[in-house]
Amino acid sequence: MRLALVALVLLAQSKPDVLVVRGGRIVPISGPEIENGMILIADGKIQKIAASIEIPAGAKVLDVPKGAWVLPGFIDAHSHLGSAFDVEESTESLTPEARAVEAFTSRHPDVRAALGSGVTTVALAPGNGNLVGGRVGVVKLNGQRYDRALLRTIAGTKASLGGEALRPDREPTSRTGAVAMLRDRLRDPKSDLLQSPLFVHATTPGEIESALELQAAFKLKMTIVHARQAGDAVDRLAASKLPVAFGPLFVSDRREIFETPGRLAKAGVPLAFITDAPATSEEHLRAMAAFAVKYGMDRDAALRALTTVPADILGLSKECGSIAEGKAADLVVWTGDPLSLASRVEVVLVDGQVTWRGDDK
Amino acid sequence: MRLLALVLALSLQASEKSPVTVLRGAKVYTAAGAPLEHAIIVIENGKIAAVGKEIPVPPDARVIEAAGKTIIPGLIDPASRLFLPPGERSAGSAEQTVLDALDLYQRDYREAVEQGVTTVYVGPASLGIVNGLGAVVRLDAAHTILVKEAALRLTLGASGGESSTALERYQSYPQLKQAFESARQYVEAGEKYRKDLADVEAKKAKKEEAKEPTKPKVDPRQEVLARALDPKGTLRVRIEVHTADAIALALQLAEDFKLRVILEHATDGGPAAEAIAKAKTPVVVGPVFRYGGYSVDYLNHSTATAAALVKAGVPVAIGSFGDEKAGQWGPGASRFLAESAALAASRGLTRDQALASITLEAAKILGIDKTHGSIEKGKAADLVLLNGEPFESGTVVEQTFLDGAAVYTRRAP
Amino acid sequence: MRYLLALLLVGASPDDATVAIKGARVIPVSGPEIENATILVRAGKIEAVGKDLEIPWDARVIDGAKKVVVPGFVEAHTSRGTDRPNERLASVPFVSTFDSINPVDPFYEDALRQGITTLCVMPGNDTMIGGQGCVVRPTGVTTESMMVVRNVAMKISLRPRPGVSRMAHLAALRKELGDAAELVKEKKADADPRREAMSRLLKGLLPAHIYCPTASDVHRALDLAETYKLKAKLVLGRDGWKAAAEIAKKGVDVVLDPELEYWETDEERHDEVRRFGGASLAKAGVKFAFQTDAMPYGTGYLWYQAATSVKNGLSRAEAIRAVTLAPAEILGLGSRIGSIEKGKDANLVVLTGDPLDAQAWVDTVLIEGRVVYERAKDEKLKRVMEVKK
Amino acid sequence: MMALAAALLTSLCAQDDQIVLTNAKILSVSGEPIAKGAVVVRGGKIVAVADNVVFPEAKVIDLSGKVIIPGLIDAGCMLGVAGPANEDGEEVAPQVRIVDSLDPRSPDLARARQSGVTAAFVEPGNRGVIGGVASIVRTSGPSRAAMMVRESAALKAVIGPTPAQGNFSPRGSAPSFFARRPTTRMGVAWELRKAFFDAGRGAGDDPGKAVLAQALAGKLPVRIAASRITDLETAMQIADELGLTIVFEEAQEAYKRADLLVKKNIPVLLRLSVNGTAPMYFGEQNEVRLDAFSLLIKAGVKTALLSTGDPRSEGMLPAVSFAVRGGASPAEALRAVTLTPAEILGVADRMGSLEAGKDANLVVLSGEPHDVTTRVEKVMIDGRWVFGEKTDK
Repeated sequence: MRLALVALVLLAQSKPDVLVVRGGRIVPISGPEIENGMILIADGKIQKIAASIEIPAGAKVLDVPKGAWVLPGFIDAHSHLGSAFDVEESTESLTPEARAVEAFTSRHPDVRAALGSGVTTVALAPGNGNLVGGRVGVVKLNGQRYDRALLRTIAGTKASLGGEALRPDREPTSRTGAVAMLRDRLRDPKSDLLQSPLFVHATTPGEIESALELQAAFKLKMTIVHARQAGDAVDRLAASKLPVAFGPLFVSDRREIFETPGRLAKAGVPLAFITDAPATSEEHLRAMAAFAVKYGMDRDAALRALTTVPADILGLSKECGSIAEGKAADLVVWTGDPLSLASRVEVVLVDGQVTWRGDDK
Repeated sequence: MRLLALVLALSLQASEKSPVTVLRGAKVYTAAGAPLEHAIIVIENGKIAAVGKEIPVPPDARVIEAAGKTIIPGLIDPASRLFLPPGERSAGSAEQTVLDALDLYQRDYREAVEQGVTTVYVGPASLGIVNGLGAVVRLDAAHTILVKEAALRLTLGASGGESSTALERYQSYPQLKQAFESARQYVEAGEKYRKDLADVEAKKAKKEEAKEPTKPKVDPRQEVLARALDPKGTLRVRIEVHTADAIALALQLAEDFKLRVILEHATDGGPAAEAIAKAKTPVVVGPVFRYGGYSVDYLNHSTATAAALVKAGVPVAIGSFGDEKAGQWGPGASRFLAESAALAASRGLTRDQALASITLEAAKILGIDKTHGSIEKGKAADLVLLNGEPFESGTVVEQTFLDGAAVYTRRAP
Repeated sequence: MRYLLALLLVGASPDDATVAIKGARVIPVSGPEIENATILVRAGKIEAVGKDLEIPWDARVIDGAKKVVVPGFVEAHTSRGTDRPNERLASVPFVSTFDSINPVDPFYEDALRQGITTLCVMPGNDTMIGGQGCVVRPTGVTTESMMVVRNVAMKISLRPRPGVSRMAHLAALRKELGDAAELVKEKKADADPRREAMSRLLKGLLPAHIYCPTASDVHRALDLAETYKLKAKLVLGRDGWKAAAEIAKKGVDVVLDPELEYWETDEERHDEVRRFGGASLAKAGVKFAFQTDAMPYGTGYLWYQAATSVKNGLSRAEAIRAVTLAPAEILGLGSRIGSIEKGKDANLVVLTGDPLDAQAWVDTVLIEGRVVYERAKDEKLKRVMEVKK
Repeated sequence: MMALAAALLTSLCAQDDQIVLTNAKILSVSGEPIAKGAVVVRGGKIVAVADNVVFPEAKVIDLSGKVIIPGLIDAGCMLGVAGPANEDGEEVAPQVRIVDSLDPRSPDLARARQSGVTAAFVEPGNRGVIGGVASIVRTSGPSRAAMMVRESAALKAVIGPTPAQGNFSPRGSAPSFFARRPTTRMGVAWELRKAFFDAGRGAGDDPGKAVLAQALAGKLPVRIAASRITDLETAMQIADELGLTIVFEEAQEAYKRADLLVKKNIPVLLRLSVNGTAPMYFGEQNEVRLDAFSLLIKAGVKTALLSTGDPRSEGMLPAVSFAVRGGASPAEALRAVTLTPAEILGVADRMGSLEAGKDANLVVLSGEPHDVTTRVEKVMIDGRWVFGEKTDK
């Protein structure tokens, strides 16, 4: 099985069972940084991280250039990558059974570009045009065929309280109607909306209010998606303890929106950045973190917002999101601080495999 | 930090009275040569009177201590949307000027100044092939117009963030050609009239019979096109191009009429780099941050385009362009000019090239490099004082100077 | 409708009659208020204003006790009371609202009911060069009989039509003015009736009323006026007052937007702010007038505009001036109307109370010495309102 | 009164959150005007309204020359509703709650607040026969919950032509979503009757029917928008049949049957908007009278005034001025934007007048409320300044 895959891996190379990444500044996110550390990888998983590790016999060594940084692969918690906008089944306003992963094309050029930007895991979501759009899934950008890139078919369900879900020619036509419909649906204890976490599109303070009210009324496991205008709802969100999948940030946005992620994080809201690709590109994921830092967000919080928080939101915290023993060896070697936009990706490892290199075109 | 701000504020107050200001001790990226460590910049009457390491400080000068800081030239956005109200788009024409569209009461420019931008080029965002005249605007309180007619803007392909078809592009080219052809005839008619008039005058002087020539009608549109055609003129022609075929057509048009052409966007510039370099045509690259959609024109968008062009020897400036593809047409993109250059640097530009692309190279493309764009003696004192190395996370603008006056001072956090 | 207007006029005294308004509080605008004063009107003109005037034996006496007399209000800019006010062609300098004013439009009747005695009816704001406007009285059964000044000014609008950008609009406007200027220079304009108006405009014989929808259009209007030597008055949009300094520098008169008070979102403070521009203009020393529109509580409420501006800090005198003498002067009629002074047209409004008080109603209106409105005889008002004495 | 203030003096001085507003003219609405008095606020409540007394150690705000009135109550509006105020999916939508569309940070709310409106009855629009449930909110608060005064305040219904407008299939086209019922005035009345009839036969677990059943049980008032007298009469008949408690709004022709309204004890909410020259040239329009308010008041109908809803009319104070212009007394007009709407909404126990024990919702004016030149200078909601003074955010 594994042998068969080799042909699919773009980079033709021998596949050692054991790999050691040596040197560089290791930023595990979940633990303290290690200058010039080493990471032992076997069977695609991280076995050990330390300042110095004895290199096992037969192990391959990946030497990281001086000054380079090693971080876990970034995770985009809400994207339509490689789906060409084809993620809205608009005949009805409630289509919970539609699966976003089924619109994914693993050979899409944007997937390569995402790897080159240090993104290794992406949540694929249905669009905002339906009140309930369907299931959110997760793919690993391992350069493999769709079915083998699939990490989760159902990581949650997408609902939308945004204006896009309101249409003049079908129910609901207003947010009052939208909330009434959702409430009606949730009242049934066997409701399909209660089977998996809800990802609720809510951008404006009013939409966020409605999401929080629904959550409180039905005790939902919920993530607020977008929350771009959450600046006025910081305290409410913090009190709710719900995570926020924030973004995207557009360069022409008002200053207040750039300041919002920092304010949310400071208030203790678990925050992950999202690209909503193709609304922006996966290359934009760390740019958003860089912008947020520029507008007051704590550096560490910004890095967590690209790694551990999205992993938590997607239910992947045991599998990826940080450089920790037992987790997938999704590692990205950067030429420097990834939050400095002039830094670039040197090497990307996904499940311990070199999946992308800096000289890649 | 608080103390520093206070010192800066005090020194600033005094400097209003004092004609000479000195910035002492910073690392200076002049954009015109190697960086100078512990340098001194002398500012007099809004201009840089001297810059270097061993420069005497004039006795009555107001000295701003900047040791440990970095100074770069004021940033120049060669493709900004500042002051342009949303929806300002309709069929253009050569004589239309963006100055008629600017909303000088918009406040967004303040944020650009806070990020070190001191000068912007704003072009018309019209629908159609001939858009009109762009201008260079200073980000001082008066919004001084530095160059009233900086360039005539044309479009070969997508205009205003829309998508174009190959057919449209191939139709645009002969239309543009015809426009310049008719302008050429207009110029010739004018020359003929002046010659005929001189002949008539001469005949009249000799008391001979002479028929007055008919004066050709003044056409403001043709006048502008004629200025673009004038070999001795200064009016440049900026052409929006994305696809490789459009780039080829633009270069052909430049060749046909010997225009002073600058390409905008050049989204497919990577593969076309050699041809552009051969034609010695400068390019304003951008937007570096990509937004939305799969329009044909932006399909091959790449952060590496700037590097590919520079590598081929093309003069490159990076513009913010506003995030047209996000459908937001916001003026705020100029704020992130430095970030745009930084991201381009992550894909092949050196940091020096990245800095030049938003300072001196931009000035050259706008035709203002004799007075702006680098930290050199005699140029306008447009300076940005940073707390660290440019393009690094954590580096912030502490002060922006425009014509020697601090137009922004960062408040202590 | 015609019938009704005729009825209203039945009570009117002949032109040469003598009228005396006795014992009223008079707000002359041109001078201090006078308590318990008498106004003598003869042959349509104000003959005297004072405290102890002898009332001629033949005068019709209007008891002004507990009443207030103000000059007839002047509406400096309106496009109502006409057939469609905007021509579809972008440039129609040759048309005139004279041909579009509808004398029986209820608008005029309402205006009169609110004490407006003079209106400048201009083409609308949607046409680039919209044509010429006229100054009228809100009485008369024919346009001719309403006329005070025919073709008083040219309307130019800087508001681009939908789908047209500002730069395209201004380029077209400049071309239009430039071409006309060329013709004037070559003396080809005057003989052509279609060009005659443009010729007068460019020779400075016909003022230009330039509509500036935003503050940023003000400098463009001022530039145009300078380039083409136009005698310009500006009709401002809501935020036009932001350009008060520029306007003051050029010494140009302005008419404010009907929406005097409006809300703006302050992006920096992230809050809503109530804006009022009259004070900035007054401070800058600009001469300004108010105009009205169909407001939620009624139409033709120039008094309400004045009261609104007092609410926002303008002085009482400035506010009343902005609905009387200032618009009269802006229309070039400052020597004839706008104040209660000897020799001026007897356009007088007798109010039951202070002009800025919502409880005050217009009791009697005189235009050029004739009583043209009496509340006690206003049958329409009686149908919707119990009229108290 | 003096004694009361003196007694309070000692106990109040020590309080930190106590605010004393002195030297102002006080129009409490519930009592006689006080020419120069003080309002004492503590813990979000009014603790005293008194003749002017000196509070030596308390935090005092001197309001000499100013007038204090109770916070204004807009008893029929869509303030803060972001997006559509009508759910067009169904013509009868009792399960819908307008608060779900309420945006606490809406600019409308900020504007209303600054204009002196401290509480609002927020309702669905007029396109549905039954539009949904309306709520009473304060105009300030970080969240809907914090703004809420009463979530289920009334059921919104419409009698008249508006719900029927646009309900037809364009000729030749296939029946579509827009081809919903009703299409006529009589159809509107029929839909309304039918909805209540169905709900009366048992609500089951249908949340919409449960709301209708509440109204049938007299536990939830029905707010009926109806302008013409024929519609008002229809509505009164249906209300009698079904035993509904009703309140009228938009009732421009209510003055024609003031007698009936008095007899049935039905309150009226009136918008004074006259739509330009309309009242005098009605033709097909409603017969609006400029003195409609004054006529209703004189006949004894409980009548409150609404704002015009037009952003140009600057809130509710102009309604007071124009009611006075239409013949009402200043006191009657002021009551119609404060205590009367509070009574109609059933919240007079906590707002609507300046009385000890009520919520500290008040407005400081530069002059008399009916004077057009009067400015709103400060606004307090629940003891917190929301405009004019340093606001507590």
